[in-house]
Amino acid sequence: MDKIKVKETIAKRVALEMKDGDLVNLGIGLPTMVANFIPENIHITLQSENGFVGLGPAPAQGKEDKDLINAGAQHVTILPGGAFFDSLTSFAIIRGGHLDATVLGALQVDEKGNLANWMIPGKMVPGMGGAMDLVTGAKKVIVAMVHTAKGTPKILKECNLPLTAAGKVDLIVTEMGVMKVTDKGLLLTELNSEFSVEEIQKATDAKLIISEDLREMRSN
Amino acid sequence: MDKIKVKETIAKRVALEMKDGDLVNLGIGLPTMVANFIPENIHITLQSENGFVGLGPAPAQGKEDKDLINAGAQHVTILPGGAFFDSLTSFAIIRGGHLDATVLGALQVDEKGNLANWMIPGKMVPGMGGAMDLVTGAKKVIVAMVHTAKGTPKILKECNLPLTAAGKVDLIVTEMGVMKVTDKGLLLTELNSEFSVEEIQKATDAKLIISEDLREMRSN
Amino acid sequence: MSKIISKEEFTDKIKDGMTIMIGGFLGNGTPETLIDVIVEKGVKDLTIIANDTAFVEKGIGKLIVNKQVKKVITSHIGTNKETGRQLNAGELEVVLAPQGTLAEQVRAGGAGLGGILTPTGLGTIVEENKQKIVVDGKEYLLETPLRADVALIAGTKVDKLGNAFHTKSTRNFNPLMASAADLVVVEAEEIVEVGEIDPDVVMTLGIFVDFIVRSETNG
Amino acid sequence: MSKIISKEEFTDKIKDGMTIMIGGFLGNGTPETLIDVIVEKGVKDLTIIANDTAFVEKGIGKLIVNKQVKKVITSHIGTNKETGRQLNAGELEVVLAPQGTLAEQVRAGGAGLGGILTPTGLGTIVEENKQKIVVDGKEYLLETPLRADVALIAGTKVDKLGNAFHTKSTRNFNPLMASAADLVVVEAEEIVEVGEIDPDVVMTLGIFVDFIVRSETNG
Repeated sequence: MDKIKVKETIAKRVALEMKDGDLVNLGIGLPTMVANFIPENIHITLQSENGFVGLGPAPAQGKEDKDLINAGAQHVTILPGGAFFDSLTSFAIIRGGHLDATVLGALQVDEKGNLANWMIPGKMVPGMGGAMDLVTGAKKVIVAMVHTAKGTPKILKECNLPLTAAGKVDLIVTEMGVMKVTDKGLLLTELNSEFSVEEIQKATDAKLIISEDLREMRSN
Repeated sequence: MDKIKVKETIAKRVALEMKDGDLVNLGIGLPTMVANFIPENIHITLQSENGFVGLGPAPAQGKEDKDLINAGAQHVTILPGGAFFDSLTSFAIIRGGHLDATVLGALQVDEKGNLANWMIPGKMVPGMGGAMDLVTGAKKVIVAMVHTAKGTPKILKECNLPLTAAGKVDLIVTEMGVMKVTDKGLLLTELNSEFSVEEIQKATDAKLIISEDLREMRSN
Repeated sequence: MSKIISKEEFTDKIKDGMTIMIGGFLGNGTPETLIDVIVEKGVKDLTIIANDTAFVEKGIGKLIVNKQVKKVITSHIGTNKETGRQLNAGELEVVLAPQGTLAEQVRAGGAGLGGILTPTGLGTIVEENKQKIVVDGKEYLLETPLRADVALIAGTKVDKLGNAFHTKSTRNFNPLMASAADLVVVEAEEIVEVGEIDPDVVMTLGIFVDFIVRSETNG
Repeated sequence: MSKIISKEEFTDKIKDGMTIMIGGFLGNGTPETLIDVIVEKGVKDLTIIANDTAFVEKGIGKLIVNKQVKKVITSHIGTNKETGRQLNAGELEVVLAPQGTLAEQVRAGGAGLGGILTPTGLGTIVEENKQKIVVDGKEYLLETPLRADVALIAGTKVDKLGNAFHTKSTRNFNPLMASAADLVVVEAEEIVEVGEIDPDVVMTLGIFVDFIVRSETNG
């Protein structure tokens, strides 16, 4: 799969997790692509942690509003029925359990549902931004990412980078498959037919539990 | 002095404590009257704890707005430059030290600056409403009240009713005089010329320290 | 799926023993129609969380007079003599909280906080049975979150998604309570189309609101 | 007494070593003109409290690039590579806080709270050196208030008393920071007469604002 196909595969599968009426926060990058693949009969509301709900698509070129950006500093729009608020209210929504789901990328994620996505000590320290609150507060935490970092597993028995939150991840979606975080470990519930169980296990440091109902990775 | 004169004497004297630019909360009843006596060259802004600054006078009859009351459920107005907010912000202002002064009545006040004004156990329990926050948060706490309860002292060595706040009162203004709460006790700084030092002390349970600069109680 | 429901549909949602937050300050910005429905239905043993118990014939006061309330968490009951009578007669449990503390507790419940530290109430009976915590050499009381089964709020102008604008002094506890309950019903003085309220001036977020009932009172 | 001052008068208020809160989110809703004045004056050893350090050529980023900052308390520095460089070189102290925690800390500073209890950061390095408090069987981190000598905020429309309206996503930290500093200066895109902003839509209260400076940037 080429890079674009990989990302689309992941975004399409994550989109299927959305239920009608959900309030959702999508992280910068790949997670943002999820919005493009929401089924037509499903209406979700997107939250932008810099201060609004009703996040809409990018404006047409030349129609950018200098006073309206998303959390990635991109010019965006607000849909009818949306509302603006301050950062305090934004994180009351996030921390208070009002988000049905949050979708983020990861540097590492492990079989206990631990997530690391905000720093590599001594190398790269972007900061956690809103990620710690999002992962702590959202009802469902979905990690959407490429399965490995150029071959190096990112899905581990135990994260060794500083955590974003402990034990909060519910679901991991990669181009290879879908893994659910359970008390017993990571349950592989869907597998992309381009890969074998052996291949996905090889690309994964944690031991995968193979679901008895293992099915082909869905895209619609 | 008749009742109206007593109240006016107190309200006029309290008004002299206000400085230009002050943000002030006036309690229900007598304290509200202070607004009528603010010197012309002094501009203060009044806060209403139910949710606005810029509290104005009562509207003309027939001009009442059902959506605009003060904390005593009376119809009022808002002055230009005022602003409405929710109860959270209202008490952030109050608790956060943004009020220059608060003026309240008391059931009892004592020489340590303790105030009791919200309940008489077994008899009357109106509740503290916003009083505890006001007394805790305002930069200056002024008790404005009739000196005694029908002859029974209200200014005590020690309050025996449940406290509104401990050690927060700065100044006590009654129709008899003005008393400052100091580390050493209550300092009588001004005396209404209609009363003698003996009379005010007799009406007061706490021992008054008579200021070396004791002056006549001011009214303008 | 419209959020607008009838009074009858609203009736079905209120059950004996529920904990209900009700917006308003001395009856200003209070959902009078919703309260009337509850009075009519006559559900019992309610726990009410509200700034005050308003007046005998207005707002939350009507629920007290009708003896539907077993417990009230509030900052002030002095304007409703029936609340005081029931308290003294042992018929009603009253938990009094400083108004600013009550606002913080409701917000904490809606914002996922475990509590807040306030200096208000130190040295008074409010501190009884509460944890004291020292920060930077100063003592504070730990006040814990409040949540409810239902929040009933009043909106001046409400769009069909539940985004509400509260005019003047009617805002008070309404936006806070909308964030802190499992079910949120807004009584709308005026219902408008989605998009008719400027997104900059929405005060209660539609994302918090489950149902909208048209107000039948006016003032 | 007008609150409107010139850039020159503003310059005099900023001194070496001050702690300054600056509103904005990645440069959106940031007082660019005030920042430019500080860059020009060249004061040193500032502690900056802000959501992020924006970009090398925009917002707070300019103060970092000009090496005027000794410490920054923020949630994100990833968009400004110079912040990361100075951090790794030991030239700049960076205290990272979760964005929601940072907002609560600023608000606590302005609202007279001793702190708030949040679940965010539990089980991560954010919990280091912090008190853990159990409420109702759940663990929380105690996060303490932040205050500043000066808060610099940006307003879309500001009346002469300092009441400010912040449009769209420019609101972010601005109203919070205005409550939590000894001196508050708002940079106004447009200055209007008192009364021209509807009291229902004032977002930053004029009672918090000491001075108004006219913005010279646009976008």
